[in-house]
Amino acid sequence: MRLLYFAWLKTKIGKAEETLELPADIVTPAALVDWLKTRGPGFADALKDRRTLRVAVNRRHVDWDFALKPGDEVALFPPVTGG
Amino acid sequence: MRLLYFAWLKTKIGKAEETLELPADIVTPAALVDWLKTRGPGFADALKDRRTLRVAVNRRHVDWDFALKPGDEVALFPPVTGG
Amino acid sequence: MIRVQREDFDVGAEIERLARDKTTIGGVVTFVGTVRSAGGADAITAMTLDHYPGMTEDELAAIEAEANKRWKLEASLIVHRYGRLLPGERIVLVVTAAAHRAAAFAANEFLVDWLKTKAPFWKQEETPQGARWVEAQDSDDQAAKRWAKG
Amino acid sequence: MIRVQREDFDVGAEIERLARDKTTIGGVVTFVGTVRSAGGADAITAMTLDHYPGMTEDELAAIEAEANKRWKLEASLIVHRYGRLLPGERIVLVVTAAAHRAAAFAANEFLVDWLKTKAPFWKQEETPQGARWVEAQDSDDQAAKRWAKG
Repeated sequence: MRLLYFAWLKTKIGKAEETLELPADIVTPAALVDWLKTRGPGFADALKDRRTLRVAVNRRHVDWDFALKPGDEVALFPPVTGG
Repeated sequence: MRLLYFAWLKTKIGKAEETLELPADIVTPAALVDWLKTRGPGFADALKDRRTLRVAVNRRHVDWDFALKPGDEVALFPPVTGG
Repeated sequence: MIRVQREDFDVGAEIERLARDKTTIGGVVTFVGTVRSAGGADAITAMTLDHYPGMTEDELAAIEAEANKRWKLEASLIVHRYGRLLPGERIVLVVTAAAHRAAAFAANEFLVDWLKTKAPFWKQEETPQGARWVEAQDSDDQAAKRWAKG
Repeated sequence: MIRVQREDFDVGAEIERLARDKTTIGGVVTFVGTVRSAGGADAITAMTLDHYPGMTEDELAAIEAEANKRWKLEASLIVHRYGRLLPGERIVLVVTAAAHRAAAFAANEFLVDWLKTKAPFWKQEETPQGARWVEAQDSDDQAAKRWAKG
Protein backbone atom coordinates (compact mmCIF):
# COMPACT_ATOMS: atom_id res chain seq x y z
CA MET A 1 0.00 0.00 0.00
CA ARG A 2 1.27 3.46 -0.93
CA LEU A 3 1.09 6.07 1.83
CA LEU A 4 1.41 9.84 1.32
CA TYR A 5 1.90 12.52 4.00
CA PHE A 6 1.37 16.25 3.44
CA ALA A 7 2.06 19.54 5.24
CA TRP A 8 3.11 19.16 8.90
CA LEU A 9 2.54 15.38 8.80
CA LYS A 10 5.35 15.19 6.28
CA THR A 11 7.57 17.29 8.57
CA LYS A 12 6.79 15.33 11.74
CA ILE A 13 6.95 11.90 10.12
CA GLY A 14 10.08 12.86 8.23
CA LYS A 15 9.04 11.63 4.81
CA ALA A 16 6.53 12.47 2.07
CA GLU A 17 5.67 8.92 1.04
CA GLU A 18 6.38 5.24 1.55
CA THR A 19 5.12 1.88 0.33
CA LEU A 20 4.26 -0.68 3.02
CA GLU A 21 2.91 -4.19 3.45
CA LEU A 22 0.11 -3.83 6.01
CA PRO A 23 -1.03 -6.49 8.52
CA ALA A 24 -4.13 -8.25 7.21
CA ASP A 25 -6.38 -6.78 9.93
CA ILE A 26 -5.80 -3.15 8.79
CA VAL A 27 -8.95 -2.67 6.72
CA THR A 28 -9.89 0.97 7.47
CA PRO A 29 -8.01 4.30 7.60
CA ALA A 30 -8.82 4.42 11.35
CA ALA A 31 -7.02 1.10 11.94
CA LEU A 32 -4.19 2.24 9.67
CA VAL A 33 -3.61 5.38 11.75
CA ASP A 34 -3.64 3.39 15.02
CA TRP A 35 -1.10 0.97 13.57
CA LEU A 36 1.12 3.75 12.12
CA LYS A 37 1.28 5.42 15.56
CA THR A 38 3.22 2.39 16.88
CA ARG A 39 5.98 2.87 14.30
CA GLY A 40 7.91 5.58 16.19
CA PRO A 41 7.73 8.91 18.03
CA GLY A 42 7.38 10.96 14.80
CA PHE A 43 4.31 8.94 13.77
CA ALA A 44 2.90 9.00 17.32
CA ASP A 45 3.19 12.79 17.48
CA ALA A 46 1.85 13.45 13.98
CA LEU A 47 -1.12 11.10 14.33
CA LYS A 48 -2.03 11.58 17.98
CA ASP A 49 -5.34 13.40 17.36
CA ARG A 50 -7.37 12.12 14.42
CA ARG A 51 -9.62 15.20 14.59
CA THR A 52 -6.69 17.21 13.19
CA LEU A 53 -6.37 14.82 10.25
CA ARG A 54 -8.12 14.08 6.98
CA VAL A 55 -7.72 11.03 4.77
CA ALA A 56 -8.03 10.39 1.05
CA VAL A 57 -8.01 7.01 -0.70
CA ASN A 58 -7.09 6.98 -4.36
CA ARG A 59 -7.31 10.78 -4.39
CA ARG A 60 -10.83 10.99 -2.96
CA HIS A 61 -11.79 12.18 0.52
CA VAL A 62 -13.16 9.28 2.58
CA ASP A 63 -14.37 8.59 6.13
CA TRP A 64 -12.24 6.83 8.72
CA ASP A 65 -14.29 3.61 8.35
CA PHE A 66 -13.83 3.41 4.57
CA ALA A 67 -13.00 -0.13 3.34
CA LEU A 68 -9.37 -0.28 2.19
CA LYS A 69 -8.28 -2.61 -0.60
CA PRO A 70 -4.77 -3.83 -1.45
CA GLY A 71 -3.03 -1.45 -3.82
CA ASP A 72 -4.93 1.63 -2.56
CA GLU A 73 -3.10 4.95 -2.36
CA VAL A 74 -3.81 6.41 1.09
CA ALA A 75 -3.00 10.05 1.84
CA LEU A 76 -3.02 11.62 5.32
CA PHE A 77 -3.06 15.39 5.72
CA PRO A 78 -4.41 18.22 7.87
CA PRO A 79 -7.55 20.15 6.85
CA VAL A 80 -6.68 22.09 3.71
CA THR A 81 -5.87 25.77 4.06
CA GLY A 82 -6.56 26.68 0.46
CA GLY A 83 -4.79 28.89 -2.06
CA MET B 1 -25.36 80.03 -23.25
CA ARG B 2 -23.67 76.88 -24.50
CA LEU B 3 -25.99 74.00 -25.39
CA LEU B 4 -24.92 70.38 -25.90
CA TYR B 5 -26.97 67.54 -27.40
CA PHE B 6 -26.11 63.85 -27.09
CA ALA B 7 -27.20 60.52 -28.58
CA TRP B 8 -30.43 60.67 -30.62
CA LEU B 9 -30.99 64.33 -29.70
CA LYS B 10 -27.84 65.14 -31.61
CA THR B 11 -29.12 63.12 -34.59
CA LYS B 12 -32.61 64.64 -34.61
CA ILE B 13 -31.48 68.23 -33.95
CA GLY B 14 -28.66 67.85 -36.46
CA LYS B 15 -25.86 69.27 -34.34
CA ALA B 16 -23.86 68.38 -31.24
CA GLU B 17 -23.59 71.87 -29.77
CA GLU B 18 -24.34 75.53 -30.24
CA THR B 19 -23.97 78.83 -28.38
CA LEU B 20 -27.10 80.97 -28.12
CA GLU B 21 -28.36 84.20 -26.63
CA LEU B 22 -31.53 83.24 -24.77
CA PRO B 23 -34.58 85.45 -24.18
CA ALA B 24 -34.46 86.93 -20.68
CA ASP B 25 -37.47 84.93 -19.49
CA ILE B 26 -35.77 81.53 -20.04
CA VAL B 27 -34.62 80.87 -16.47
CA THR B 28 -35.11 77.08 -16.13
CA PRO B 29 -34.26 74.04 -18.27
CA ALA B 30 -38.04 73.43 -18.61
CA ALA B 31 -38.53 76.87 -20.19
CA LEU B 32 -35.44 76.35 -22.32
CA VAL B 33 -36.82 73.11 -23.79
CA ASP B 34 -40.20 74.76 -24.54
CA TRP B 35 -38.44 77.60 -26.30
CA LEU B 36 -36.05 75.30 -28.24
CA LYS B 37 -39.06 73.32 -29.57
CA THR B 38 -40.17 76.44 -31.50
CA ARG B 39 -36.89 76.58 -33.42
CA GLY B 40 -37.77 73.96 -36.06
CA PRO B 41 -39.16 70.48 -36.74
CA GLY B 42 -35.93 68.70 -35.66
CA PHE B 43 -36.06 70.43 -32.27
CA ALA B 44 -39.82 69.85 -31.98
CA ASP B 45 -39.39 66.13 -32.64
CA ALA B 46 -36.37 65.63 -30.39
CA LEU B 47 -37.84 67.56 -27.45
CA LYS B 48 -41.51 66.62 -27.72
CA ASP B 49 -41.63 64.46 -24.56
CA ARG B 50 -39.57 65.74 -21.65
CA ARG B 51 -39.94 62.40 -19.83
CA THR B 52 -37.53 60.91 -22.39
CA LEU B 53 -34.94 63.60 -21.61
CA ARG B 54 -32.43 64.44 -18.91
CA VAL B 55 -30.61 67.71 -18.35
CA ALA B 56 -27.25 68.66 -16.89
CA VAL B 57 -26.03 72.16 -16.07
CA ASN B 58 -22.29 72.67 -15.87
CA ARG B 59 -21.82 68.90 -15.99
CA ARG B 60 -24.15 68.09 -13.11
CA HIS B 61 -27.57 66.45 -13.32
CA VAL B 62 -30.30 68.95 -12.37
CA ASP B 63 -34.08 69.10 -12.21
CA TRP B 64 -36.19 70.88 -14.83
CA ASP B 65 -36.83 73.82 -12.47
CA PHE B 66 -33.13 74.45 -11.76
CA ALA B 67 -32.21 78.17 -11.86
CA LEU B 68 -30.11 78.89 -14.96
CA LYS B 69 -27.47 81.61 -14.96
CA PRO B 70 -25.82 83.36 -17.92
CA GLY B 71 -22.76 81.43 -19.08
CA ASP B 72 -24.10 78.04 -17.95
CA GLU B 73 -23.33 74.99 -20.07
CA VAL B 74 -26.62 73.12 -20.55
CA ALA B 75 -26.63 69.55 -21.88
CA LEU B 76 -29.73 67.67 -23.04
CA PHE B 77 -29.64 63.91 -23.46
CA PRO B 78 -31.69 60.73 -23.08
CA PRO B 79 -31.35 58.53 -19.97
CA VAL B 80 -27.87 57.04 -20.04
CA THR B 81 -27.50 53.47 -21.28
CA GLY B 82 -24.14 52.83 -19.64
CA GLY B 83 -20.98 51.10 -20.81
CA MET C 1 -7.73 56.24 -10.91
CA ILE C 2 -10.08 56.73 -13.83
CA ARG C 3 -9.53 57.18 -17.56
CA VAL C 4 -11.90 57.74 -20.49
CA GLN C 5 -10.30 57.00 -23.81
CA ARG C 6 -10.93 55.95 -27.38
CA GLU C 7 -8.02 53.45 -27.47
CA ASP C 8 -8.06 49.86 -26.24
CA PHE C 9 -6.36 48.96 -22.95
CA ASP C 10 -3.96 46.17 -21.94
CA VAL C 11 -5.64 44.30 -19.06
CA GLY C 12 -2.50 42.57 -17.78
CA ALA C 13 -0.41 45.74 -17.87
CA GLU C 14 -3.12 47.76 -16.10
CA ILE C 15 -3.41 45.23 -13.26
CA GLU C 16 0.36 44.96 -12.99
CA ARG C 17 0.79 48.74 -12.80
CA LEU C 18 -1.94 49.05 -10.15
CA ALA C 19 -0.87 46.19 -7.89
CA ARG C 20 2.86 45.94 -8.36
CA ASP C 21 4.87 45.79 -5.12
CA LYS C 22 1.79 46.43 -2.96
CA THR C 23 2.24 43.53 -0.54
CA THR C 24 -0.86 44.59 1.45
CA ILE C 25 -3.02 43.32 -1.43
CA GLY C 26 -4.45 39.81 -1.07
CA GLY C 27 -6.93 39.81 -3.95
CA VAL C 28 -7.42 41.71 -7.19
CA VAL C 29 -10.80 41.51 -8.93
CA THR C 30 -11.05 42.62 -12.54
CA PHE C 31 -14.09 43.11 -14.73
CA VAL C 32 -13.75 43.47 -18.49
CA GLY C 33 -16.90 44.34 -20.40
CA THR C 34 -16.92 43.45 -24.09
CA VAL C 35 -19.23 44.08 -27.04
CA ARG C 36 -21.54 41.09 -27.22
CA SER C 37 -23.21 39.93 -30.41
CA ALA C 38 -25.77 37.17 -30.15
CA GLY C 39 -25.66 36.35 -33.85
CA GLY C 40 -28.75 35.76 -35.98
CA ALA C 41 -31.16 38.40 -37.23
CA ASP C 42 -30.56 40.84 -34.36
CA ALA C 43 -26.80 40.45 -34.55
CA ILE C 44 -24.90 43.56 -33.55
CA THR C 45 -22.30 44.45 -36.15
CA ALA C 46 -20.92 47.44 -34.25
CA MET C 47 -21.61 49.67 -31.25
CA THR C 48 -20.86 53.35 -30.82
CA LEU C 49 -20.57 54.91 -27.37
CA ASP C 50 -21.38 58.62 -27.20
CA HIS C 51 -20.41 60.45 -24.02
CA TYR C 52 -20.16 63.87 -22.40
CA PRO C 53 -16.46 64.66 -22.07
CA GLY C 54 -15.68 66.20 -18.71
CA MET C 55 -18.92 65.09 -17.06
CA THR C 56 -18.03 61.45 -17.69
CA GLU C 57 -14.68 61.85 -15.93
CA ASP C 58 -16.31 63.71 -13.01
CA GLU C 59 -18.88 60.97 -12.52
CA LEU C 60 -16.42 58.10 -12.81
CA ALA C 61 -14.18 59.78 -10.23
CA ALA C 62 -17.17 60.25 -7.90
CA ILE C 63 -18.18 56.60 -8.29
CA GLU C 64 -14.66 55.45 -7.56
CA ALA C 65 -14.48 57.68 -4.46
CA GLU C 66 -17.80 56.25 -3.23
CA ALA C 67 -16.52 52.67 -3.65
CA ASN C 68 -13.39 53.55 -1.69
CA LYS C 69 -15.58 55.02 1.06
CA ARG C 70 -17.76 51.91 1.30
CA TRP C 71 -14.98 49.30 1.14
CA LYS C 72 -11.38 49.21 2.27
CA LEU C 73 -9.51 49.04 -1.02
CA GLU C 74 -5.78 49.15 -1.57
CA ALA C 75 -6.17 50.35 -5.17
CA SER C 76 -8.85 50.84 -7.82
CA LEU C 77 -9.03 51.68 -11.50
CA ILE C 78 -11.76 52.39 -14.04
CA VAL C 79 -10.94 52.65 -17.74
CA HIS C 80 -13.87 53.33 -20.09
CA ARG C 81 -13.72 53.53 -23.86
CA TYR C 82 -15.90 55.56 -26.19
CA GLY C 83 -16.34 55.66 -29.98
CA ARG C 84 -17.16 52.87 -32.40
CA LEU C 85 -16.44 49.31 -31.21
CA LEU C 86 -16.83 45.93 -32.91
CA PRO C 87 -18.16 42.67 -31.37
CA GLY C 88 -15.55 41.12 -29.06
CA GLU C 89 -13.84 44.45 -28.40
CA ARG C 90 -13.26 45.59 -24.83
CA ILE C 91 -15.44 48.47 -23.56
CA VAL C 92 -14.69 48.88 -19.89
CA LEU C 93 -12.16 47.76 -17.28
CA VAL C 94 -12.75 47.87 -13.54
CA VAL C 95 -10.01 46.73 -11.17
CA THR C 96 -10.35 46.60 -7.39
CA ALA C 97 -7.57 45.43 -5.09
CA ALA C 98 -7.99 44.76 -1.38
CA ALA C 99 -6.38 42.94 1.51
CA HIS C 100 -9.43 40.65 1.62
CA ARG C 101 -11.23 39.24 -1.38
CA ALA C 102 -14.78 40.01 -0.20
CA ALA C 103 -14.17 43.77 -0.36
CA ALA C 104 -12.57 43.53 -3.79
CA PHE C 105 -15.51 41.51 -5.17
CA ALA C 106 -18.22 43.70 -3.63
CA ALA C 107 -16.62 46.98 -4.68
CA ASN C 108 -16.05 45.71 -8.21
CA GLU C 109 -19.64 44.55 -8.67
CA PHE C 110 -20.89 47.83 -7.17
CA LEU C 111 -18.81 49.85 -9.64
CA VAL C 112 -19.84 47.77 -12.65
CA ASP C 113 -23.56 47.95 -11.76
CA TRP C 114 -23.22 51.70 -11.32
CA LEU C 115 -21.35 52.21 -14.59
CA LYS C 116 -24.02 50.28 -16.45
CA THR C 117 -26.79 52.60 -15.24
CA LYS C 118 -25.37 55.95 -14.17
CA ALA C 119 -22.30 56.73 -16.25
CA PRO C 120 -23.08 59.26 -18.99
CA PHE C 121 -22.68 56.99 -22.00
CA TRP C 122 -25.19 56.34 -24.74
CA LYS C 123 -25.01 53.27 -26.93
CA GLN C 124 -25.89 53.12 -30.57
CA GLU C 125 -26.03 49.60 -31.97
CA GLU C 126 -25.60 48.76 -35.63
CA THR C 127 -27.46 45.70 -36.91
CA PRO C 128 -28.23 44.37 -40.39
CA GLN C 129 -31.56 46.29 -40.02
CA GLY C 130 -29.77 49.59 -39.36
CA ALA C 131 -28.58 51.65 -36.40
CA ARG C 132 -30.62 52.17 -33.23
CA TRP C 133 -30.00 54.00 -29.97
CA VAL C 134 -30.28 51.62 -27.00
CA GLU C 135 -33.00 52.40 -24.44
CA ALA C 136 -32.17 52.46 -20.72
CA GLN C 137 -32.86 49.01 -19.29
CA ASP C 138 -34.94 48.26 -16.25
CA SER C 139 -32.91 45.20 -15.20
CA ASP C 140 -29.77 47.31 -15.03
CA ASP C 141 -31.58 49.85 -12.86
CA GLN C 142 -32.62 47.02 -10.56
CA ALA C 143 -29.01 45.88 -10.27
CA ALA C 144 -27.91 49.40 -9.31
CA LYS C 145 -30.74 49.78 -6.78
CA ARG C 146 -29.31 46.89 -4.74
CA TRP C 147 -26.60 49.28 -3.61
CA ALA C 148 -28.82 52.25 -2.75
CA LYS C 149 -28.58 53.24 0.88
CA GLY C 150 -31.40 53.82 3.32
CA MET D 1 -9.85 24.62 -18.03
CA ILE D 2 -7.64 24.13 -15.00
CA ARG D 3 -3.89 24.10 -14.46
CA VAL D 4 -1.71 23.51 -11.42
CA GLN D 5 1.82 24.78 -11.89
CA ARG D 6 4.91 26.08 -10.15
CA GLU D 7 5.49 28.93 -12.65
CA ASP D 8 3.85 32.34 -12.63
CA PHE D 9 1.06 33.14 -15.11
CA ASP D 10 0.41 36.11 -17.43
CA VAL D 11 -3.03 37.46 -16.50
CA GLY D 12 -3.60 39.45 -19.68
CA ALA D 13 -2.52 36.60 -21.94
CA GLU D 14 -4.71 34.08 -20.09
CA ILE D 15 -7.82 36.29 -20.40
CA GLU D 16 -7.05 37.02 -24.05
CA ARG D 17 -6.63 33.32 -24.87
CA LEU D 18 -9.86 32.41 -23.08
CA ALA D 19 -12.09 35.14 -24.48
CA ARG D 20 -10.62 35.93 -27.87
CA ASP D 21 -13.16 36.01 -30.73
CA LYS D 22 -16.00 34.77 -28.48
CA THR D 23 -18.55 37.45 -29.32
CA THR D 24 -21.17 35.82 -27.08
CA ILE D 25 -19.20 37.07 -24.05
CA GLY D 26 -20.42 40.30 -22.46
CA GLY D 27 -18.38 40.26 -19.26
CA VAL D 28 -15.18 38.65 -18.02
CA VAL D 29 -14.49 38.58 -14.28
CA THR D 30 -10.97 37.80 -13.09
CA PHE D 31 -9.66 37.12 -9.61
CA VAL D 32 -5.96 37.18 -8.87
CA GLY D 33 -4.90 36.09 -5.39
CA THR D 34 -1.51 37.33 -4.20
CA VAL D 35 0.72 36.68 -1.21
CA ARG D 36 -0.12 39.34 1.33
CA SER D 37 2.28 40.57 3.97
CA ALA D 38 0.95 42.94 6.60
CA GLY D 39 4.40 44.11 7.66
CA GLY D 40 5.45 44.47 11.29
CA ALA D 41 6.29 41.66 13.70
CA ASP D 42 4.06 39.05 12.02
CA ALA D 43 5.26 39.98 8.54
CA ILE D 44 5.26 37.05 6.13
CA THR D 45 8.57 36.77 4.35
CA ALA D 46 7.56 33.81 2.18
CA MET D 47 4.77 31.26 1.75
CA THR D 48 5.06 27.67 0.56
CA LEU D 49 2.06 25.83 -0.87
CA ASP D 50 2.13 22.06 -0.51
CA HIS D 51 -0.38 20.08 -2.54
CA TYR D 52 -1.42 16.58 -3.60
CA PRO D 53 -0.57 16.24 -7.29
CA GLY D 54 -3.36 14.50 -9.16
CA MET D 55 -5.99 15.02 -6.46
CA THR D 56 -5.60 18.79 -6.77
CA GLU D 57 -6.27 18.66 -10.50
CA ASP D 58 -9.27 16.34 -9.98
CA GLU D 59 -10.82 18.66 -7.41
CA LEU D 60 -10.21 21.84 -9.39
CA ALA D 61 -11.82 20.22 -12.43
CA ALA D 62 -14.82 19.16 -10.33
CA ILE D 63 -15.20 22.67 -8.88
CA GLU D 64 -15.06 24.18 -12.34
CA ALA D 65 -17.67 21.72 -13.63
CA GLU D 66 -19.95 22.57 -10.70
CA ALA D 67 -19.67 26.31 -11.45
CA ASN D 68 -20.54 25.66 -15.09
CA LYS D 69 -23.58 23.66 -13.95
CA ARG D 70 -24.82 26.42 -11.64
CA TRP D 71 -24.23 29.37 -13.97
CA LYS D 72 -24.31 29.82 -17.74
CA LEU D 73 -20.68 30.55 -18.53
CA GLU D 74 -19.09 30.97 -21.94
CA ALA D 75 -15.63 30.09 -20.62
CA SER D 76 -13.79 29.52 -17.36
CA LEU D 77 -10.24 29.02 -16.18
CA ILE D 78 -8.48 28.21 -12.92
CA VAL D 79 -4.70 28.40 -12.64
CA HIS D 80 -3.19 27.58 -9.24
CA ARG D 81 0.46 27.77 -8.30
CA TYR D 82 2.33 25.69 -5.73
CA GLY D 83 5.80 25.89 -4.21
CA ARG D 84 7.53 28.78 -2.45
CA LEU D 85 6.15 32.27 -3.14
CA LEU D 86 7.22 35.72 -1.97
CA PRO D 87 4.97 38.61 -0.83
CA GLY D 88 3.31 40.26 -3.83
CA GLU D 89 3.59 37.13 -5.98
CA ARG D 90 0.50 35.75 -7.69
CA ILE D 91 -0.95 32.50 -6.26
CA VAL D 92 -4.20 31.85 -8.09
CA LEU D 93 -6.10 33.03 -11.14
CA VAL D 94 -9.82 32.50 -11.68
CA VAL D 95 -11.45 33.74 -14.89
CA THR D 96 -15.16 33.46 -15.64
CA ALA D 97 -16.72 34.76 -18.85
CA ALA D 98 -20.46 35.00 -19.48
CA ALA D 99 -23.00 36.74 -21.67
CA HIS D 100 -24.25 38.58 -18.59
CA ARG D 101 -22.08 40.02 -15.85
CA ALA D 102 -24.10 38.69 -12.89
CA ALA D 103 -23.29 35.07 -13.80
CA ALA D 104 -19.60 35.86 -14.29
CA PHE D 105 -19.38 37.60 -10.89
CA ALA D 106 -21.32 34.93 -8.98
CA ALA D 107 -19.44 32.00 -10.51
CA ASN D 108 -16.09 33.67 -9.89
CA GLU D 109 -16.80 34.39 -6.23
CA PHE D 110 -18.14 30.85 -5.80
CA LEU D 111 -14.95 29.38 -7.25
CA VAL D 112 -12.65 31.57 -5.19
CA ASP D 113 -14.51 30.82 -1.93
CA TRP D 114 -14.35 27.12 -2.73
CA LEU D 115 -10.66 27.18 -3.62
CA LYS D 116 -9.86 28.90 -0.32
CA THR D 117 -11.49 26.14 1.72
CA LYS D 118 -11.71 22.92 -0.27
CA ALA D 119 -8.77 22.74 -2.66
CA PRO D 120 -6.06 20.41 -1.37
CA PHE D 121 -3.39 22.99 -0.65
CA TRP D 122 -1.56 23.56 2.62
CA LYS D 123 0.17 26.83 3.36
CA GLN D 124 3.37 27.22 5.30
CA GLU D 125 4.21 30.82 6.19
CA GLU D 126 7.72 32.05 6.92
CA THR D 127 8.02 34.94 9.36
CA PRO D 128 10.94 36.49 11.25
CA GLN D 129 9.90 34.11 14.10
CA GLY D 130 10.20 31.03 11.90
CA ALA D 131 7.97 28.86 9.70
CA ARG D 132 4.43 27.80 10.65
CA TRP D 133 1.75 25.76 8.94
CA VAL D 134 -1.45 27.78 8.55
CA GLU D 135 -4.53 26.40 10.32
CA ALA D 136 -7.83 26.09 8.44
CA GLN D 137 -9.83 29.26 8.99
CA ASP D 138 -13.39 29.45 10.15
CA SER D 139 -14.21 32.62 8.22
CA ASP D 140 -13.22 30.94 4.98
CA ASP D 141 -15.46 27.99 5.81
CA GLN D 142 -18.32 30.41 6.41
CA ALA D 143 -17.73 31.99 2.99
CA ALA D 144 -17.87 28.58 1.31
CA LYS D 145 -21.01 27.57 3.22
CA ARG D 146 -22.93 30.42 1.57
CA TRP D 147 -22.96 28.32 -1.59
CA ALA D 148 -24.01 25.01 -0.04
CA LYS D 149 -27.27 23.70 -1.43
CA GLY D 150 -30.33 22.56 0.50
